[in-house]
Amino acid sequence: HLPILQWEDKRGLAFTKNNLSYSSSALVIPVSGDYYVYAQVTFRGPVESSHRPSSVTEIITKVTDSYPEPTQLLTGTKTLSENGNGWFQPIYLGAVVSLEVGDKLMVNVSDIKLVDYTKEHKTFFGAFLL
Amino acid sequence: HLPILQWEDKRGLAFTKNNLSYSSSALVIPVSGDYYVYAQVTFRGPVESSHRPSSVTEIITKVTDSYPEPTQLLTGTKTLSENGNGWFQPIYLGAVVSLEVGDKLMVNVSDIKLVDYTKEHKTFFGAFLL
Amino acid sequence: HLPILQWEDKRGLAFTKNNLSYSSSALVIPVSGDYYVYAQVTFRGPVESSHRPSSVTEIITKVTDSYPEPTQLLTGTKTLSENGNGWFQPIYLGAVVSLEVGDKLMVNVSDIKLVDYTKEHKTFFGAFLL
Amino acid sequence: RRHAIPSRCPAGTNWVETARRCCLPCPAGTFLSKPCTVPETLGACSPCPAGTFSTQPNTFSKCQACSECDHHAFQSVLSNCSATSNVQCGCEPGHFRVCAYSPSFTCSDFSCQKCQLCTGRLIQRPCSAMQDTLCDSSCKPDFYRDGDECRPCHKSTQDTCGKECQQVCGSNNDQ
Amino acid sequence: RRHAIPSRCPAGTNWVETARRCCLPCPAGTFLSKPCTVPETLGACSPCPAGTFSTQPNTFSKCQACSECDHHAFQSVLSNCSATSNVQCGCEPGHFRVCAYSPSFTCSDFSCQKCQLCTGRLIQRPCSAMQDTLCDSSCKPDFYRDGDECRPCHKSTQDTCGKECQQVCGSNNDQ
Repeated sequence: HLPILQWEDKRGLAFTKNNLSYSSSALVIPVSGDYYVYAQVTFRGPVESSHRPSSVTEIITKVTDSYPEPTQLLTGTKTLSENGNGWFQPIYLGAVVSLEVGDKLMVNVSDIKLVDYTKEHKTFFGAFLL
Repeated sequence: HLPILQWEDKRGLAFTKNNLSYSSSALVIPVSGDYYVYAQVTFRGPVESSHRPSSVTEIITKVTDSYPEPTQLLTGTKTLSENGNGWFQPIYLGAVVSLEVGDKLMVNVSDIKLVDYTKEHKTFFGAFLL
Repeated sequence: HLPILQWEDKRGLAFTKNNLSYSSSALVIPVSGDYYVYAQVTFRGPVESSHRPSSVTEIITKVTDSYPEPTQLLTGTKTLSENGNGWFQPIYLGAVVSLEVGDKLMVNVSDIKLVDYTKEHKTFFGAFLL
Repeated sequence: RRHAIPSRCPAGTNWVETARRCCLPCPAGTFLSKPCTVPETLGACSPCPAGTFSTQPNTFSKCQACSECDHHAFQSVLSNCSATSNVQCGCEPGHFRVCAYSPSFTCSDFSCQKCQLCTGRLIQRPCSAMQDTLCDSSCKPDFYRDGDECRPCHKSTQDTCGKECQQVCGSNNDQ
Repeated sequence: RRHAIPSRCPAGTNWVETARRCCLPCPAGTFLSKPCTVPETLGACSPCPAGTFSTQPNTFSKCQACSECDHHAFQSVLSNCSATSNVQCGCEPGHFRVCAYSPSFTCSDFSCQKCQLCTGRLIQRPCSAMQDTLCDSSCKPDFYRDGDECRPCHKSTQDTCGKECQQVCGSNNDQ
């Protein structure tokens, strides 16, 4: 599967509460219900080693006890038309999904080296119960 | 008016509840109040017959008994700078709007042939009462 | 600091309620808690006087009594690959942030002349308490 | 309100929140329409409705929605969606697959691009599902090089026939 | 529930909502871990944990998270994050800063671009942190102009040495 992003869950603007916990790259759902799930990833390039990417993709996936394979919940994918010199590009995703207690939410990206991880206000991930 | 998208409201990740119903391409508001309304459309091209589009547009509109004309609530519009070969591009929109019982919400697009309708996690539409 | 946008808070689709008020370009938080804060700015160009911009940026910032400097909460920044002729481009941002009573939320942009302020459904800003 | 995280179910069973007990999974092609009433037994499994599928044993409350092939973008159906498998898409004849992600990942997301025509050249390797045609670098007999194009001799006229063209086509005119 | 907007605190003190009173701010490098119990006094100030900072006196309930330098995109650390200051990033040798916003704003957001090499030209102004190398418009001695490149004479052969080349390198060959 595509690489999974890891997240800071305590320092600065990050926080978890109401038993929504973060462990090994995933938000863990404490109570079944409908959640608004969202994430933004800022991609930027070019970076030394990576080949010239033609597109960037961000996918919010769900891993659940009830099914052995991850399910893609939300996908944002965009071709790059920048020519060579520096480029950067955010992709925001958000929607309501029905989740069960114990479900895990993760963010996958097409190429982890293209993710701008330097500032907490550029790349972020969260969910709240309706 | 611009073409209106049709939506799946039962199968897979799709669902409706709390009397928010879907009928003939529209979400129907069951109770007056403030709703967070959102939609993402993934556009992609080129497609055989369509001319070379210079831009893509997604509009969430409201049809209400109190006014004969649809009202544009949210608009996302972007020029295309991709040169000829395959391109794809999501547009996400979301905001709080005040709605009346019976109001209908729809999603219009600039060119329906450019919409990637193939995967439920790439193009989606929803609303929830605050 | 980057220029701050001013907003309409009464006419058309705009409204404020539950004591969330708007004054001198800022939303003022009436009660401490977690808010989903969002904003979309549609940028467009070229405009006469401005130099050829290579990118556009939108930042939601917070000014708080507890700290003399604004804090960047959410940032959307994108390079422009359009070549010269007319271009337009929305940036949407949204996330949950913990706010204190009296905190002020504002939207900064890289170049105010590039903002399409002509239609309320193209450029908007809001927040709601969870 | 501390919530008891469901203790691990014995191997081969899944925790079903609505019934708050572990049930045996339903077979692929079905979903759990009614949870088991006795722990670690099978609940009621109903077949996936048309347009949905499940490829694995599961305790899903509903099956997954079938994807669709992108007919507007030259995709074709290799196999239809069934209760146990999603639709499989390929490219229409004369097109090849360009994977969205680097080759190391499955090519489930792809676009179909037109195979290039080797006008005036020999075909080294024909277009295939996953690869574009590979054209020979040199021109076919009776074709002369013009930039990176190969043009037929018979279409060349006196004044358009430059150095390259004379070299290739010239001798033909004399015969 | 109408909420009284906190009346302005006396100068030099901040309104602390949790204690509903005005407290003295904690010094930079710390945050307010426990509000003051008596109005306009100092509460408990704790040092910013590793990976966080505060540059100003404040009544923050937690410090700000340190940013990171973008090593993948040729940034280097000028000074590490400390309790009182965020990390300061610069560009690796051989790269210069391109500010994200027009120069009138601080260049906190920037990318690092490779300095251009003045192959075959004299350097008018070397590459610096904030500016690309400025190359001389004319070619160095023993280099001849070829389009907007400068090529070394010694590498030119009889048939590649066009007019420009002969003018510059020609005389050398005779000596």
